[in-house]
Amino acid sequence: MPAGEAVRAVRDGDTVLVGGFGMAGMPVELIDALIEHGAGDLTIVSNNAGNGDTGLAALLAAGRVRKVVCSFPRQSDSWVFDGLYRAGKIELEVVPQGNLAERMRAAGAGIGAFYSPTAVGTPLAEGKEVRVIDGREYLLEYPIRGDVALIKAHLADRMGNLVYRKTARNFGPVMATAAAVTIAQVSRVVEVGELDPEAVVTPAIYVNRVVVP
Amino acid sequence: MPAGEAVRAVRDGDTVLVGGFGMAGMPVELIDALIEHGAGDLTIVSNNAGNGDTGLAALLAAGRVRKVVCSFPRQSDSWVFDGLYRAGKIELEVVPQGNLAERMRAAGAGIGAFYSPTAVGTPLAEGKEVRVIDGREYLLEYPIRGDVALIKAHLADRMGNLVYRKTARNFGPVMATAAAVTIAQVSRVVEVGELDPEAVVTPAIYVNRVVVP
Amino acid sequence: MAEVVARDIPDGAYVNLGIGQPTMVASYLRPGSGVVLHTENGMLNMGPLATGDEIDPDLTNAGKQPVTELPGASYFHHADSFAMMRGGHLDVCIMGAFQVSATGDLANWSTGAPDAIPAVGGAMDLAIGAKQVFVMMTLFAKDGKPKLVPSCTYPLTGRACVSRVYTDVATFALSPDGVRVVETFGTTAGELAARLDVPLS
Amino acid sequence: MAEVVARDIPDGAYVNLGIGQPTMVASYLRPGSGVVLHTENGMLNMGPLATGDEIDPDLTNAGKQPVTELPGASYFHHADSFAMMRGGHLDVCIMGAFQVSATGDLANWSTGAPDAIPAVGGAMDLAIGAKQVFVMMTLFAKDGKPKLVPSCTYPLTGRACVSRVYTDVATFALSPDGVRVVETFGTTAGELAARLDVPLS
Repeated sequence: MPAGEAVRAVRDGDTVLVGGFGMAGMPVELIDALIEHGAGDLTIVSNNAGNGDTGLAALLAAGRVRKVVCSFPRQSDSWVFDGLYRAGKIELEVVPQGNLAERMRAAGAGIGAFYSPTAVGTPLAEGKEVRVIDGREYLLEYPIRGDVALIKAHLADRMGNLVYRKTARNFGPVMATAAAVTIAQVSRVVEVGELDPEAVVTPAIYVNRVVVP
Repeated sequence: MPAGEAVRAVRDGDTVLVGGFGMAGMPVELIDALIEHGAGDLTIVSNNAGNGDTGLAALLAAGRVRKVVCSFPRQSDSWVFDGLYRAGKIELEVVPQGNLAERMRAAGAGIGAFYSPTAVGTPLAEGKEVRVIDGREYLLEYPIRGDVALIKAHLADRMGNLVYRKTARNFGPVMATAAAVTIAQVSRVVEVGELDPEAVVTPAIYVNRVVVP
Repeated sequence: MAEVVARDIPDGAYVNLGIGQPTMVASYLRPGSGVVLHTENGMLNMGPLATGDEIDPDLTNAGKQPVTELPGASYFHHADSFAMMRGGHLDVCIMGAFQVSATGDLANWSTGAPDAIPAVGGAMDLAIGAKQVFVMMTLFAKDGKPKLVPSCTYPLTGRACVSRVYTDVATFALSPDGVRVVETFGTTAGELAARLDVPLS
Repeated sequence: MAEVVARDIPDGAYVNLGIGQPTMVASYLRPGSGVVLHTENGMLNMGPLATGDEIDPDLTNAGKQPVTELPGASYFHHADSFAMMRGGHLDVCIMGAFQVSATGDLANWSTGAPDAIPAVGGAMDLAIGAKQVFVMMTLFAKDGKPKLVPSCTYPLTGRACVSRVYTDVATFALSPDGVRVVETFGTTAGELAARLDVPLS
């Protein structure tokens, strides 16, 4: 499916989960198509908040993003985000990376909420419910659901089963479970039966659209 | 490592997680070694409560088990468990299969507790904390930790990385994360580098001892 | 009954077939329908029961019967399998039942007999997880009592979760609006209404 | 400092090296030590930084630098990687710090400056997850103020989590019993005690 057609699933006001850790696993062509598509007022959930002037940074620069939920927005080349944030033009929710991953997993797994060991006693615990379990403090964390997930994998078969490459796997498999519609950008589509069933990382049930840029 | 030496990790009073769904993934040789070893007063966490007269059923028959935590004890050939239960000689905690898996995952993942959608409004909700989240009811579930996990995998490399075979994978990877000591019975040990890093299911960090029966 | 159920499964659906009678639905799926079968013990795209040389003790269904693998299959561990179920990713699951209430409550894991050994397996997870829960059962128990009831007397498996009930004499659609007779086999809606305590439309 | 830290890592340990200075510890690990490096972005048995043809954009460390893969490596997704960290499976993690308190509180993610853009990454997960947290830092800030303090003035990353502090002038062991000077470099415990607000033993 062409990228432009695939990203039509994104509507104004949607929460979009965007894979990648730095550039590894970042679905750049899908983001470019999303910019072209024009949907706005988006909440973007991703580990970072864009680098340089392309990809996520270009989406931000185009004024399409209302809020960013991420673990690490501030980087040496995150000038687009930095400028919007300092100008008060974008909201930010900073989430510890492990909570970010686990909250999306919870969304995909039907968990209503969970008690997390991370951030207890820190400023990021503010406003969160604390509970002592077996003598240790935990914070209550809620699921993060996406309307759409944009991820990058290595190969897909024609059913939509996915395998990834090395550390580009990162958030892709978790985001695929947490969104109503998952769009995967892959290097190549292979025939059904070519992927080893023992090595499939994201089963096809989680994948709605596959794009080969 | 010989099975007899490996299972010396089990002590009287321990909670032992035992892999398998029916016979698929059941670490029969490790259970035999555990019977030989003699540790008693055990709590066994497994999907079933033994079939026929071998494996788990033999461990139960030997009087080594104080309590069974499982989803489905009652089967056509579960006469050993049935007899002990009716005679009041063994405790039983029935846990829905999804909660059993997720509670062990929580133990391995450092989650203090989680709100589960399963068993709401049923007799198995008795005594559990209920919470309404986004208009839906959930039950609070706590982790199940093991002192030792006995699991069966297909291949291990010399570091302890594991791959499984087909549906014999079942509870093995989850139990490996949830126990202080994980002992894996495998068909064969291969050299480091022979397993595909993309296809390793249980990383070596979760595996303490490997036994080739 | 299995044939009627199979007709209602959309092409390309992800489906879990419960132990027993529901497994027979697989035989009636149209070739090329693209329906993918899930088994709770960690597999998608499960094939038919294995016979002869195909039998592999490492490859079974939820009923622990040997099965086969279709091209495009995938394996995953139990926590991932139940996350898939509980997270609402399966389109349909099909289960047997002792009783179903007019509001879709399901009772299929325990008769509540005081001396019974409790055993639930994955039934409660399936009941609350699939987008649609289809039940297959006889409409009347051996003693003649209806199994589609105003309110379950057996212990519940899940609340307000069943959307369709397939029986030997009729198919019912359950919704917040009540119980609708979809189709009857050798009887009439009027005759059914006379024998059930449940308002039908 | 990296060499001193490396000496304290047990053979066969699973270790996460934080961004920056801690990554240098890798160079001082004894060949054959069997130490396995974890990177939060989903890998065990990470190798040294990649150079030349080895560089692969799909294979990076937590600092997004290209790295290599050692035999026996494994890849996993982010939820699994942080489950490994938060579940207490890593033996040691090594991080930098702005401040460490005598009771092991760690402050390393924010200076608390009002105009700073907050960014935490995986620091809070590592702080509470590893069996032992080692900190590498200079003992004194550029303005001469000690960074080992009675109580952190910077926002916390984690509470009571640090067990060792490696600095340019001394190594400290932290425990419920207090702070112990393990080793000094070009100074004495007496001189350190005079410059720190923390009781030393």
